[in-house]
Amino acid sequence: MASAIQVQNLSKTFGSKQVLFNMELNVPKGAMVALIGASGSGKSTLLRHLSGLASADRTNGGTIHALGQQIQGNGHLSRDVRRIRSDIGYIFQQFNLVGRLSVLQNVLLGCLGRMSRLRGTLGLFNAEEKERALHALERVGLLEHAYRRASTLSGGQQQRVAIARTLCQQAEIILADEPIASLDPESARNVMDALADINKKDGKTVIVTLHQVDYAVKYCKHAVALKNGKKHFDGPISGLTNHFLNDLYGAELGTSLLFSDHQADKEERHEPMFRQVERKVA
Amino acid sequence: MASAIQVQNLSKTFGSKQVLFNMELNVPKGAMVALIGASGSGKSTLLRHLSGLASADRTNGGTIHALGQQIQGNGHLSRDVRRIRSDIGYIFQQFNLVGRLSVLQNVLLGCLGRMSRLRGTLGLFNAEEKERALHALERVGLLEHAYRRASTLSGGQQQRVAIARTLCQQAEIILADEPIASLDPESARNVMDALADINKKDGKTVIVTLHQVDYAVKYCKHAVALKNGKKHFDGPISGLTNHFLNDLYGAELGTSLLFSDHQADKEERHEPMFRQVERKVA
Amino acid sequence: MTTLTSQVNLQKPPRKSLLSLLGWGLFLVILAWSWQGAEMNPAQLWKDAGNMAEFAADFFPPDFTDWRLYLHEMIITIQIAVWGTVLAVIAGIPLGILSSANIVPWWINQPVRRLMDALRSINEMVFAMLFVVAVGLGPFAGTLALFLGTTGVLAKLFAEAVESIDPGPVEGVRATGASALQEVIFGVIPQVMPLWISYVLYRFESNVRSATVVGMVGAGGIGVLLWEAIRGFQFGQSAAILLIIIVAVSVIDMISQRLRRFFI
Amino acid sequence: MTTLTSQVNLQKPPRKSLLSLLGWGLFLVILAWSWQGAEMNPAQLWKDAGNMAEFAADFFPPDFTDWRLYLHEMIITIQIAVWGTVLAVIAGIPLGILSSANIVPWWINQPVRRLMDALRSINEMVFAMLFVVAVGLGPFAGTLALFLGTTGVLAKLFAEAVESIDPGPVEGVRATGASALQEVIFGVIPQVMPLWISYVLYRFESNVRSATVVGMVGAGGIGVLLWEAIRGFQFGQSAAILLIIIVAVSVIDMISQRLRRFFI
Amino acid sequence: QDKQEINFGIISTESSQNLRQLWDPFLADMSKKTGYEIKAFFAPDYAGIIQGMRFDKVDIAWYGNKSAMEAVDRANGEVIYQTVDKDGKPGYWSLLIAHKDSPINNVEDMIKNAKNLNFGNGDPNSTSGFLVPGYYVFAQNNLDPNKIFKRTVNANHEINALSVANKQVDVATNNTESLDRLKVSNPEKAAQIKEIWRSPLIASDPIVWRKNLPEEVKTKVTEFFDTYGDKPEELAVLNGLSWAKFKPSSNDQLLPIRQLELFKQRNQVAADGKLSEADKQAQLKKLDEDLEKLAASLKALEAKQS
Ligand SMILES: Nc1ncnc2c1ncn2[C@@H]1O[C@H](COP(=O)(O)OP(=O)(O)OP(=O)(O)O)[C@@H](O)[C@H]1O
Ligand SMILES: Nc1ncnc2c1ncn2[C@@H]1O[C@H](COP(=O)(O)OP(=O)(O)OP(=O)(O)O)[C@@H](O)[C@H]1O
Ligand SMILES: [Mg+2]
Ligand SMILES: [Mg+2]
Repeated sequence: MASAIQVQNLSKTFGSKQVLFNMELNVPKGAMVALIGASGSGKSTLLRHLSGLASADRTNGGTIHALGQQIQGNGHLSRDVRRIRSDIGYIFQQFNLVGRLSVLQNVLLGCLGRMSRLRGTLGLFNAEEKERALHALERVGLLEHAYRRASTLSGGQQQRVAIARTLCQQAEIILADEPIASLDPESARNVMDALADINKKDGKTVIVTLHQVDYAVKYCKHAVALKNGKKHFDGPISGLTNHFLNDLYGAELGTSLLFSDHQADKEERHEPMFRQVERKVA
Repeated sequence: MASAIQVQNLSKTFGSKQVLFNMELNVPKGAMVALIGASGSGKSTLLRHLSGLASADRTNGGTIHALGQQIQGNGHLSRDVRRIRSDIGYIFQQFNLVGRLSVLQNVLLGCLGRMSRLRGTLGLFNAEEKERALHALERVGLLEHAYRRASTLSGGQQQRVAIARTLCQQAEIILADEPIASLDPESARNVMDALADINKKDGKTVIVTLHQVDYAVKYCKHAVALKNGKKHFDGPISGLTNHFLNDLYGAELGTSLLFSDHQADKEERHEPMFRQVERKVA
Repeated sequence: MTTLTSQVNLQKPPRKSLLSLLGWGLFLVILAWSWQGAEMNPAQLWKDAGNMAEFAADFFPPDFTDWRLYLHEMIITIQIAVWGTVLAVIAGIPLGILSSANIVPWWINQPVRRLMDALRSINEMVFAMLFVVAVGLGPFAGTLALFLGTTGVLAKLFAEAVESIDPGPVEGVRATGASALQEVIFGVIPQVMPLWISYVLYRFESNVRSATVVGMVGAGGIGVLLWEAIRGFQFGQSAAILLIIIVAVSVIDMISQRLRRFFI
Repeated sequence: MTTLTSQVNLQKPPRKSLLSLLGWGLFLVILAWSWQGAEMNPAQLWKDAGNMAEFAADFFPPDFTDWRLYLHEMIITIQIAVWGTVLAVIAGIPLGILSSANIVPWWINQPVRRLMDALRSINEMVFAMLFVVAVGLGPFAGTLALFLGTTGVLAKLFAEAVESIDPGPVEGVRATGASALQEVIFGVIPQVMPLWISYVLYRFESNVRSATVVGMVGAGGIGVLLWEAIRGFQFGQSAAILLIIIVAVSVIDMISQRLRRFFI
Repeated sequence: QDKQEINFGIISTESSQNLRQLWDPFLADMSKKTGYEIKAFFAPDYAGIIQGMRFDKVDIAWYGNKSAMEAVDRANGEVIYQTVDKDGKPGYWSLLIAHKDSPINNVEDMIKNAKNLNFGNGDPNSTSGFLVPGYYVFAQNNLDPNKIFKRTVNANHEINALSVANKQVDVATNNTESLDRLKVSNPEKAAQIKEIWRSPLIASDPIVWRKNLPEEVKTKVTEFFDTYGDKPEELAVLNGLSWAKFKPSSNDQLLPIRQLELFKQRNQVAADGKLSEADKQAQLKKLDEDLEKLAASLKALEAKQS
């Protein structure tokens, strides 16, 4: 199966501190992958590299391809990285909304990559794009706030605007950095349902970092776990046993980190419908 | 039992939009209360009022008392609100760290309310306060980052710095606005354990908003639920049935919003060790 | 409380604190050295403070006999300042963005910054004469001279506002595949808007209040009137002119506050 | 794609857009009105552009014969500007904070702002004469005059930086029970530091590059030399002096960039 | 092409200010009588006006002596008329002033006590504040004001006058016109000041046109200046500017100023330590020749006038 994301030998150092070590990753098109790991393990940093928002080390920094096109190699971004980015939706952990613009304008920004340069630069969004943005807002339940300033929204509302922006972008790949961190259970379920939906129906590739492993188990068939900047696990979700999680997050053994522990410990009961994604050959 | 927080008839309007309606709340000293509700239901707004960071409507805005002292009445903050605040620790949803200060300095700010004006103003923290701050950092697992700039930390790390600041403050009441939203399960468990610990051992009052109801069920004996700015529920945690939650968050009936659903639906199985907190008489 | 259980290296990086110590030391040396050059002698200030009061008393009462003239010249100054500032804003926005280290690479921002330094450094009198020989004496030459000087200032201030923005929203825009220009328009400009407005109105105000360059090329303006009044020892008139300038500046300042509130 | 299922009111609040339309209209009217006053006539500029080239050619080659004198006067100007600016910073920080609408109530910030408006509006010449009668002619009077004018500018710029901060960290500090002053020191100052530094260095730079007031009270300075060279039609010397000023300003600008990077 | 308008540059000079209220009726009359539209430009400084004249952007200007010299040398100007004081004064004088309680009463006193005195010199571009006293008081006595005094500072007339009145400096340069203004506006301060030296006469301000004005314009302008002030209402306008009828003049009016300038240059060259001896002698020789030539023409002029 064709690769959506292909990472080879990615290393990243901030100052004197290396936070990613020779990372290898291969995400096939149409997969929905949960990226898990303790706080500070490098999840956000990895995602930022995937979309070319951060560049890897200059020496032995590795290469990243998305949809067959090179995003960066050895710390140098490709020339057409901006074009490729329009096919990669990104939901930021800190939302990264433009606080002084209205909610609708923020969502419309998602269209920028797919419209003519001039029209985008002048902010002349057409009726179809506006409709698309309003639909995205409706999908996250914020239609009524369309004309409010983004900075006056509650935390969860801002996160949903960020999600709507990505929906509006209609990208092939969606990178979601803790998209449900600030959401109530029902909104979280809605968002995860939406992600699962576009993954299943539209065949888009989704990589989502999640702290709530329960959601990973419920929505993703595949998981990648990071620990201290190294890939610790890359396989079917059923591999996330309680024992494994305790090891991953550094908890004492015997602690239950899953609320749905009746599932995780009985991975043998998982149906084979969890598609086995081939693991990357380094 | 003496009240830690007493809210009478609190109303708040932003512009033309009322977001809190005649709220009544009574939290006894030493309680650990989960504040739940859908995104935008007014949880953060309520907490901000409790610590006098926002003031209620000028007419019929209601009064708020903390530890027997008035914080605000009819939209006017009390004269000595600053003194009372030093007894109310606050963990913000957006962390609200001072990005350009070091992690340790951020935590030390927690001491400001308890030291002499002059010393605090000049930033002359003594050895004991530094020790206290370092302990707080150790407790949240960030000791090694003490001298980094707060703005370079990962999302979860920042949230833990905010928690350490509150620990350092040694307040009587702790208001925590989604303290575990950006944390991995093990960190989340650590933080909730820490909150439960100071609640149980030191007898501090804790009000914590949580989107992950599972944590509420696991750690709190009492829950308050908001819906559209009105108090929807105020009672023992065992009241949070799946049916109730679906109603609260507006999900379709039959959806399971709890991963630990085997617990919530069988509230009759809860041990009576859940201390029944008397419900507020309006 | 127990002692710390983890044994991590908690030494504050010594390089930075040493550097800042050095910096402060250098600063103190410069202060002391300048004390000589500036012939500082604060004692004197108290000794003859009576003179100051006496001199200041000369300004009262303000003499408003010629207020019509003052107002007329004030209005001319404002008109010239309007165009000088508007042109400077139009040129200053792109130049400011091109001088921002966080938006463009150094081999663009450094040359542009040096060019702006030159625009600020070159005395307005020189610009004024430059334009006089082309367009003749009068307000237009003054406007053009103001324009160049103000461009240098605004580009610098604009750039430094851009350099202190929150990079988050810009990344948010970037991630949608936007072009570099679009990043600036949707990610940068909304963030710096309140500051930019305050800079523009600050420069407008300072063009209004002094605009000596405008006077030098014979365009009139309130600055020349004030100058003449002071030279003629007409302190009552000077006070009247100053009051008119103060009112104009206060009005601009209040508009500035309003406008920024609109954008904050 | 289906049509929207929810029927919510999606009208953009008309008040704001109408207001901004009105604002733009007013702005255009002002522009047109000022076009008259400023006697704008861009065609002229092209017609006699040759004159400009001829005039500019007089400045070449720069004449550095007296560079020792220029350097000496440059240093004196810098020394005077150092103290004028340092004093203004010391006064400007509290005054700036007291002029910030988001920190103090209006009945404090409005009077303080008006006072600062007055400091900016009153011509430096007036301040210079005021101090001359107290401390005599010389650099000290110039320093004090610079100090007052610069205070007015810095207080305003400082205040507007404070008004555009992120309120979050301030609330973070407030919630610990800190006093109002502590909120400012730990919540506000760290956020505005880079901007403040750029303002201080900008004003220092502008004091260095003009400092005409310093010349008026007999303290010399590079501004006076330049002025005399221009008035004496010594354009080669003017060019040399201008180059020295440009270098000084560029150095200050580069220091400014470094310093701010240290704090950003 | 036909000239429709005349650009008239007006600067503040040593002896007068450009108070435009007073100029307006004069300019209106000038427009009426010449038939041209008069565009007046009031500027506090001459540099812009002279550059404007050089590139034909200014047609006629009222200058001080020093600035007129620059206009003649650099901007193709020509002195055509001279203003005349309404009280019949032929010009104005440069002064040295001291506080009235000061023991210094004349130049000898001043020179004797120079070591203990603070001296307020004028703006180096000022004729009456710098050039004239520099020549008659210092250069002719072979003294350097920057060396003999305890301390020497440069400021404009206004600040110098106030400083003397407040005893901030002991002696300062000034001129009669500036002191008269002070007497009107602030008699108490003026009463604190006494005159200790007065210079030879400085000629009153010249009116300069650019030589390449069309003949037709020149004729009309000459006619205007020749006749203006004949009628009583015209004289009243001139009186408002403190003037009587204009008097014809020529570039020769500037000869004394040229002499001072050259002398100043000669002193500078003589004092210049950086010049090689040979260079210095050559330059001095040239300057001396120029000075001689000037002296000769001045003699000739005086002979013609007497
Ligand atoms: N700009 C930076 N400078 C220095 N260190 C950084 C920077 N950005 C991230 N780091 C460090 O890199 C490590 C990985 O950070 P990252 O944000 O990827 O973690 P994360 O897995 O997303 O954590 P979280 O779950 O808390 O969001 C952390 O130790 C963090 O402190
Ligand atoms: N400054 C403000 N101006 C206008 N509306 C506001 C402002 N702050 C909050 N609101 C509105 O008030 C309502 C309650 O907000 P609040 O932040 O209390 O929600 P919340 O329950 O904390 O939500 P979340 O779980 O998403 O954080 C929301 O609809 C929000 O949009
Ligand atoms: Mg992260
Ligand atoms: Mg909230």
